[in-house]
Amino acid sequence: MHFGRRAMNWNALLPLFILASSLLPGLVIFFLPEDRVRTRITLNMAGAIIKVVLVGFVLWGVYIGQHYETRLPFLPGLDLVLRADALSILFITLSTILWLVTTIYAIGYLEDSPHRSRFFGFFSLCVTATVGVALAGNLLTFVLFYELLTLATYPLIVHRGTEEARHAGRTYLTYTIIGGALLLIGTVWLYGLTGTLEFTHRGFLAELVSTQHNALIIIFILLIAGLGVKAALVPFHGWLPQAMIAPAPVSALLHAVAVVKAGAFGIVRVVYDVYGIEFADSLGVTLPLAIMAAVTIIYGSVRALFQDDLKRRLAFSTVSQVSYIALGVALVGPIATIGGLVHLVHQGVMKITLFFCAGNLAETLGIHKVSQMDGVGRRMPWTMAAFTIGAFGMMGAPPIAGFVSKWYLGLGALDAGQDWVIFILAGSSLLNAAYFLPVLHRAWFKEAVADWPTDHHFGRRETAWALLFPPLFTAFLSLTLGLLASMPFSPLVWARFITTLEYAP
Amino acid sequence: MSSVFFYALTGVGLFTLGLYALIVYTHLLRKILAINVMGSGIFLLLVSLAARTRGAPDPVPHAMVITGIVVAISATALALVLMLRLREASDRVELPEEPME
Amino acid sequence: MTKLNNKQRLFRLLLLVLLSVLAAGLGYAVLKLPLQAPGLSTRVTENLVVSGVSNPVTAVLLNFRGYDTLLEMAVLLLALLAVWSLGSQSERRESAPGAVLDMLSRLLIPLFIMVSGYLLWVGAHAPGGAFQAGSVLAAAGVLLLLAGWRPGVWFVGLPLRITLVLGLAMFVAVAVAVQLAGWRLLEFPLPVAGTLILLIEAAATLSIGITLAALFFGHRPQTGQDSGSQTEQGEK
Amino acid sequence: MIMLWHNISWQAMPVLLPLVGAMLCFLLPQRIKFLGLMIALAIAASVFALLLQVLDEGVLRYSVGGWGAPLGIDLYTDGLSLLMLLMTALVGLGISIYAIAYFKSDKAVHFWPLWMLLWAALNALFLSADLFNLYVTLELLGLSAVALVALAGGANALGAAMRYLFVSLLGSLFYLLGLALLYHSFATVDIALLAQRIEETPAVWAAMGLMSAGLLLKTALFPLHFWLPPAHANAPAPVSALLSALVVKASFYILLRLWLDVFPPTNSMLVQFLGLLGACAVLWGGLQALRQTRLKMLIAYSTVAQLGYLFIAFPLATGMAWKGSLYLLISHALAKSAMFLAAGNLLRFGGHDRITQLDRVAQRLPLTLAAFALAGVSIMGLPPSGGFIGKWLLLDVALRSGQWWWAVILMLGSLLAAAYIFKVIGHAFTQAEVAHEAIEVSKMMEWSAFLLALAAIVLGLVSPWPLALMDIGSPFNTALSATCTSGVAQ
Repeated sequence: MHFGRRAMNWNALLPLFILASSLLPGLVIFFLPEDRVRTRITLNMAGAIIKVVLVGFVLWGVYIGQHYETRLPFLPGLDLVLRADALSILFITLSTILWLVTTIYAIGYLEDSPHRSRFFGFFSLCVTATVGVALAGNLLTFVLFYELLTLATYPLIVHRGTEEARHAGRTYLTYTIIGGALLLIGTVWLYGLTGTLEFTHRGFLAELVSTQHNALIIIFILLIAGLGVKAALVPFHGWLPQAMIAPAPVSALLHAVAVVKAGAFGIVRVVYDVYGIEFADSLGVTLPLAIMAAVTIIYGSVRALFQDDLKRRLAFSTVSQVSYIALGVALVGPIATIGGLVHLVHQGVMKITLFFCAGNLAETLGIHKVSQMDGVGRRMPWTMAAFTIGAFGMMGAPPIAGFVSKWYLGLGALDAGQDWVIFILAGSSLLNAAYFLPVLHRAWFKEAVADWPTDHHFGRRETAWALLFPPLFTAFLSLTLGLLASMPFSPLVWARFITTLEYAP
Repeated sequence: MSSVFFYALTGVGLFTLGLYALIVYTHLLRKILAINVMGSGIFLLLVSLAARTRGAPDPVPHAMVITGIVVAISATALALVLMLRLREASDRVELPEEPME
Repeated sequence: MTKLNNKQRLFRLLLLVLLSVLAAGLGYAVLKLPLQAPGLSTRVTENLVVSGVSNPVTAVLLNFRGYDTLLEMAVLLLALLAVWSLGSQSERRESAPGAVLDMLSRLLIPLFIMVSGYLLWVGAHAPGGAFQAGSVLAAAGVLLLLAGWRPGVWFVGLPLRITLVLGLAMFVAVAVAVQLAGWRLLEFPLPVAGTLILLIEAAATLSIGITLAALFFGHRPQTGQDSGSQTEQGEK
Repeated sequence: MIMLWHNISWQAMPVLLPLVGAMLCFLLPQRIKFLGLMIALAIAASVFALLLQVLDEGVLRYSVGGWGAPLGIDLYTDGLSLLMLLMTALVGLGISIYAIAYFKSDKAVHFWPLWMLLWAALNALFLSADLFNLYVTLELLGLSAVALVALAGGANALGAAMRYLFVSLLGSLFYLLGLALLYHSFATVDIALLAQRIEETPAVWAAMGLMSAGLLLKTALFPLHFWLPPAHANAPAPVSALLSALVVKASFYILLRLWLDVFPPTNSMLVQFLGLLGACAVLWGGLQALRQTRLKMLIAYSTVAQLGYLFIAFPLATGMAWKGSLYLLISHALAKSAMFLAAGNLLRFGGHDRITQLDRVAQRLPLTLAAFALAGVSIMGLPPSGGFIGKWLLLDVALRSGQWWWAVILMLGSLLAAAYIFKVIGHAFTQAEVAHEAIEVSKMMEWSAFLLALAAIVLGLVSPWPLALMDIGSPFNTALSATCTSGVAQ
């Protein structure tokens, strides 16, 4: 019996370490009693910081052409593969940095609320799963962590334990479990046809005989449906607004880092590294995907217009924004691809800012609805400043990160000869403005109401520093990403680098 | 048709008869008896067919039947006592109609 | 039997038809069996000389297929354990034994015991053996119980339990012993085969007799209950 | 000592040890818990020793008494039987540890001897190569199982036990009649010899029908499952666990042996039919589980559904499919026992098992809840877990051989499983209002449940070992596999 004992050198272990840096603390935290606050914080921060360091190391390594790959035998003929390639680096860096920030935020946000050990335990599992999704080197591994993500996020969504929360949790599961089932079927079927699931640049299906193309199209539909659930593509988006019931850090994580991104990232993987963009195009499956994304973009924005609940408004905005990624992927052309990939990062940074701010308003002043935000800008200037940056970024106003992605998407669309997309982009930008500007107007220019729903005071600061620092940092980030878009190691440069790999020279 | 097969067929008959009784009758004692009738039918079949030899019959089925009988006794004893206890607990000698929620 | 409604009658009719089809099929299968079939009789007779006994059935039971018999002793013990685990009945109506029954039992018990002893011994070379002997012993026990006898207090504790497991214990002991001595599990080397088998059978007879009687009794005998005159009487 | 070590064949030990254990427990009730644990460890050790022996000697055939088939009885150990033994040892150990804390001494006196005999029956069954010997083990198994169910006491348990007894006896009688026909046709009851001598005579078809029917009844394949839920739900927790985890698998194991080795390769009509019944079981069991209001009933119906999966391998019938279904069988054993033990904890703690009122209970016993959840992951077939491996293998075969409808059944089954498992887990997170007067649950009971569940997960990460073990003696590439695959290969 041979169980694949390979020489495990440092490079082969690094991906495992990156996983372990959040998995192990998480497992320990589960068994911590509630009152061991200090230990828990130490574990969380240590894990997050170690992960940042490791990822930084890998980032540099990949840049200078190192190979990081862990293989564990899992099924007959199929290994679990963790590999750090350019694409995974893009996602993993984003999630790692944002996890660090979110951890700080969550620690401040959940101060002396019940079940914190449970919360942070699943919180760490959730990030582990996300990193696993990012590092997955074949579709099987991807599915594994994708399902793990579902299981790890469910307890976070129902954390509050109200009847409403449980209902939201049930909806979330109904969508994601069914999605997972579709994804699994597609994966197994694909394996049956090809005998491999290894992600490879420009795909591994192109050489299949044309009699199997119909099967491949069905599989593509299955996979995209499975991934579309988490990416909240219309009509699979139903769970996302409901999941707003979760605590703010969770929503931040769900929307900016973990769940929706895992879905979007999966779509990128399937189109580029499983089917290969040219082959997918020849199958004629990219245009429907693009249209689906376009519909989602408009639909999400329109629905966002009519939400008074701030978090729900942001949720629908997410539905719309994440589809930019799918759109960029589906438009066959390098420039659009760059736009889509870079948006994966930019949207994350900007959206998490907005959710942090929403959380601050709720925590500090008990504000949940847009209609309650009159004059809040004077009460919490820093928070609202960050919010404003995020909002303008979403609209795509220069020089904020959002502008870069939309710019490339637009150019890409023209380059790919899909001019109609321009109208989609323009329309969605207008809609973005239509649902963000009123908020800003209320916050900055309306008279403040006499008293807020619930007013907590934090001495001279407008709110606890643990709540204030994260949004400021991410807001600053989204500015710099926009201003210094073409510095080395910027997402844009990295996205260009990936694109050169995915398109035949 | 040799007597061997006559007995064997009788065995089959007993088996089916017992099966019928087991299904039809509700009283536990009848069911227990029915099971025993089925068993006897099988034993009859085993030993009768063992006589299809020249000279002494095949001893192996006889041994099997003895083993079978002991098993049958044990099962019957357990069944009877179980029936008594059930009657004490629910003063009824039929099986509960619907599996309870 | 209560009056049947039509539904039940229909059901029974269908069942009857179904079962007769089954019976017909089985009968057909049986009739298609070869008219002549030596089975294993020849092999048994060939190996009889090295089995340690001259009665083929006993040879099969205790030697060739001794493993079955071992497990079967376990089944018997299990039945008793199961019955005892069901707890004791609240109260059982005892009919006072009449003079006739009492007298009869006094006469028959010794006879039964003797017969069972004979059956045990004869089993080696003629029909008979542990199970026949055991059941006769059991009959004696049942008769005693009917006659109102109850085991003595001293007996119902550990001694009774030991008697109950004796058959299985002996079987397992021999099985392991021969293996430790370098033979196979339950392999009876010829010189001692007869003795070993008789040893096992003797133990088995006792256990079977007591077990069956105990099963008839229906629950674990309470220690220190209804002793008195009958106890002594039973003990001679 | 070393000498001894070598001339003892470890094959008989897994049978003899529990027998001795049963007698000791019966004779010395005052030391019963200590004895029970010691014997349980010894049994596990002996199985492990057997594993080592098989790993370095390959398949073992041991003729008891030195006679050899057809005159004597043979013990046969290949990868398949070894896996069943290991599964039994693992689950049995967990249940034993649990039972020490669970049973008060009055019940313990009865539980341990019965459980030891049941364990002996299981091991004997997995080791035997002789159909009549298998009959005896079946009876030993059935009677001890019935007695254990009745141990709970009360009208419900006794009624369920009575029904279970009739079902078990009926199944055995069908099996015995078929066996009689086989013996009188071929003058042997040894599986290997029968496999050589078998011909397609009416008697053989009759035997096939009778034995299959009897064993399917004991395995509670839909629609013959009616007896299972009450019996499994009303028994004491450890008993429910070992019934669902082990006992129903035993009759399936015999069925598998018969169909793989003995019976002539059938036209694929019959196997399709078995697969169909399996599919019905998966769906019906799942729906019923979803409808239940009591936790133990839910788990019992989930067993009905999970047993259905095992039969989907029959129409697929390639080596991989068998391995898949066997993998599901083993991981179900681990997961389901963990679930029943967890349910036992909740029941002991809250005094009831009404699903809608589990909230506070669940929050006070996080470890138990974790056990239930992990077991649930395997039952749902989500990665990484033994259930996932099994499901993957079956899916793969189904789609490769173009029988996509089985794949659909598998997925629907998983979805249903997810539905009824999260129906339970959902309540664990709700803020509890209803307070329960809590009875303390011993750590032993919590940990044994948790470790069993963990084992079901770990099984999903070490698949190369079990899969390699299954190949020892290659029980799966047989006539049945051959014909059916040629039947469906496109």
